Amino acid sequence: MASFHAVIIGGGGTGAAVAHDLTLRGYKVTLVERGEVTSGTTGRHHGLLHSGARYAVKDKESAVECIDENMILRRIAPGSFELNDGLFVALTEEEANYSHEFIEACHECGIPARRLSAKEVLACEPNVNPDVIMGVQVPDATMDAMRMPLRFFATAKHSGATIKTYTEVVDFIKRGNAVSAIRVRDHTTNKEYEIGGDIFISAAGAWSGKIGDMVGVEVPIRPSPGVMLAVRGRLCNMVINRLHASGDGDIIVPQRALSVVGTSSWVVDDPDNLGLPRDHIDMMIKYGSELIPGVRTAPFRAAWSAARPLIGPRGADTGRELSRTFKCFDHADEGVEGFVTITGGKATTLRGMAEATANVVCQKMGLEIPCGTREFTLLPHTAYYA
Amino acid sequence: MPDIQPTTDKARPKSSLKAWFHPRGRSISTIAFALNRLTAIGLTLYLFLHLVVLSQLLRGPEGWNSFVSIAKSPIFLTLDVILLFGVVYHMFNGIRVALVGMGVANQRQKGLFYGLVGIALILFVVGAVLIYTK
Amino acid sequence: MDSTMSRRSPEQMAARRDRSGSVWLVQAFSGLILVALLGIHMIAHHYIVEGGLRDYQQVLDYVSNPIIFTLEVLFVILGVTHSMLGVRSIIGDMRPSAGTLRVANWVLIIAGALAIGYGIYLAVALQQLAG
Amino acid sequence: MAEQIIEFKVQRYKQGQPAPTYQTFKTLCDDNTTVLVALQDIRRDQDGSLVLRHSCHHASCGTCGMRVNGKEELGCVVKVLDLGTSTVTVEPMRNMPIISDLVVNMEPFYDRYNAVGMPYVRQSEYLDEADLAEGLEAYQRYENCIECNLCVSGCPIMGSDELYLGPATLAAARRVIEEPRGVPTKPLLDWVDSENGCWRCHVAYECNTACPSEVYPGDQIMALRRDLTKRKFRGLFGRGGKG
Repeated sequence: MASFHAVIIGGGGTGAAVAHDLTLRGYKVTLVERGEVTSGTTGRHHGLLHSGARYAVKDKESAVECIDENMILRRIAPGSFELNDGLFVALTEEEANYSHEFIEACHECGIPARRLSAKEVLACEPNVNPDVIMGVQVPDATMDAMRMPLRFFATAKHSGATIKTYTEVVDFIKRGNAVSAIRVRDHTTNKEYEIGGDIFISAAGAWSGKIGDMVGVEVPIRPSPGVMLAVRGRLCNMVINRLHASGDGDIIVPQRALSVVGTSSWVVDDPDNLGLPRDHIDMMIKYGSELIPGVRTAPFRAAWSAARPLIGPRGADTGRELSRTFKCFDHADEGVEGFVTITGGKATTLRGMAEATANVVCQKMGLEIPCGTREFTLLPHTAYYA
Repeated sequence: MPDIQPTTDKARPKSSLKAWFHPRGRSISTIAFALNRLTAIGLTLYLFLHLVVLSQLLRGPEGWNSFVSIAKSPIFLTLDVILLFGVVYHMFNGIRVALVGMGVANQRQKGLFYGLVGIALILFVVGAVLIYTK
Repeated sequence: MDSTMSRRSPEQMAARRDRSGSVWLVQAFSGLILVALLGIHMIAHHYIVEGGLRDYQQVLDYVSNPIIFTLEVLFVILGVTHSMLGVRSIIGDMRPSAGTLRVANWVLIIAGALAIGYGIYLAVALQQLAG
Repeated sequence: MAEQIIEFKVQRYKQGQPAPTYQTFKTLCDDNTTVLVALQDIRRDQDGSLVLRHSCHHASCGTCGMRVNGKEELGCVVKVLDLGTSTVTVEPMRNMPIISDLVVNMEPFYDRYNAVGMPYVRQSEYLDEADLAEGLEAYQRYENCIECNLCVSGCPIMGSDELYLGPATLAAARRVIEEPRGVPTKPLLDWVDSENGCWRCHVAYECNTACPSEVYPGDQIMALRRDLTKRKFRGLFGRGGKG
């Protein structure tokens, strides 16, 4: 088969998975990232491997995606997750009543969900608010937000993909109506050069609007940041969620010797300028301590913002109403050939996003190559730097 | 186990001596280590010097006793004080390194350091006073 | 910019079990014993003696005591060993080539052996002088 | 809310340049601004060519290791105003080749670290009085080490000789020996029982000071020495054969 050269812009989880998928399908792959890999949104997320339960009631499509990908990732990335399940806890009668609808929706989506009494919840997680009424156990897990995607990078790299970090796209070069090359600047040398290719894939997440502007296409993406707070001490072993329709400060993810409380949601224009609203940090402490009172007394470790790439028209204002699913845009519809954008989605579905993107790419190239990533065990993360 | 490859390290100090005696951003323990090395070199030199000096004993009473009278001059006493510092510091820091290295009290090495070096300093001051007064 | 290429052979790169653990233990134990010996040495030679230094006759009297003689000989052996091992460790940290290290090892062994031999000779000779 | 304009003296280096230089930037910091965020602000507003490494922003990934006012730190958890200096000097880590500006090449680190083969997930000892949720065999958690290289940067012996296995690697080896999880320990114990292994350490304990993630490599190296000393004495007295 003629080896097409695919150029991926963006070294987050999505770019990593696309690089791995296309490499497996026989493409020559080059990925450019302006910083270190996973330095945008990927590395900053709270590290939840979704079971899909959070979306089961309102967004069945996302929930099914999540549970499918959750099970695949456990298989292809063994040793990369803290497999401690997740716990949704009800603190009010209203939330306890919601549990019936919640469990039913989980089961409809194929997500195992088990009802726990207040006593059982507190036996498993003694730090949870003692006023808990009941809980639901689901197969959530915790990932290392950097090291799990790093396994995709490691595998892609060792299968021949070229990963160029600290390399920023400065311009797109078109031949006719098709993108034919990108002009990049290597920040380690301060030199600019061109990379030609057959297909260009923007996997820039919250930055894909900016990349789209450079090409001259409209990418309906809204950088929607959320604030997270890390406190010292592992206050729980399972991922503790509030049993309600998703809202602010309703999840506590244990991570190594830290507990991460997330998250809030608003919308910005520039993904490089998120800020860190003080009232959002206070909100994390307030709502987090409703779930686990110890959050209020645990020593502070860090607070930070991360920009979700949510799909939606300009004008949205909180980000909560935007869909959490992903979308692959083929900009041929707008008259630009050789350029696709993959965006939206979440870390849990990175492999699925890559599969969908690679399918679009293959279709554009007129190739029919099956996806091989479902069964391909990834290299350990440490292989990336070796 | 696999072999370790050498690195080409542009940032590495040209001389390893620089790495040991580069205190910027480093803690008291590095100073302890650097001082241990310095006193080690000093004591080694002294050991050989001492053995040479002792050969005076074989020349009979005149040789030795004339050395003893030189050794009581003020300059010599000052050298003795420096030597004493090297001896007590190396002794007491050495006790910490040996104990900690064998896994004894390795969780409390900082306390051990301050305790032992504290004793060393007291002995040093007492010794220095004695050298000058006796 | 300086780029410091290692001058060492691949054999030197390998980390594999060697005698350095025993060497370290010798260093640690000799050090601990030296603390005791040096303590005695300092007190006996410089503290209890009027004026801080023994004169000729006092030295001979001192060495003629068989226990002291044994301790002084032990002191020479352990002191020289400890210092030669210490110097070797310092040289080892200065990125020596295999050849340099080999030469250094021999120089230290010979210097150490000579120093120990001379020290023992001195002690024996003094004891004989003391009659 | 305290706000202050802080001067950052940043070490700059681009490949092909003869030697690193320092460049000064001024940026506004409030009491939540970390060194990492300040550097990102500088990159966004003043100099897009500033190269730095970062990912998680909460001391979990270990990518933003650097030297702040000379000391080994993770930039993401050091608040600028807490430093109390009007000029903050930022330099890359020691003892590793510089790629550019504040980024060092991590390959030599992983050359050593990977050789241990430490599994990344261990049994969680937190909340050990808690019941195990149904369907789980044990609560798990990641190892403490975040592979940040700060201990290697602080180590004076690593600075004098690159053959030393280094604190992070020795600490990882000790973790495997403590909790093998199927990794064979005998070859590992032999591996660290060597001139470039745990006997190379000269007890400067800079690694303990530098470690941001409760690994305390210095303690681990000393624990290895204790294990090896025990093994040696057992060997001397004939117990446990040639072990």
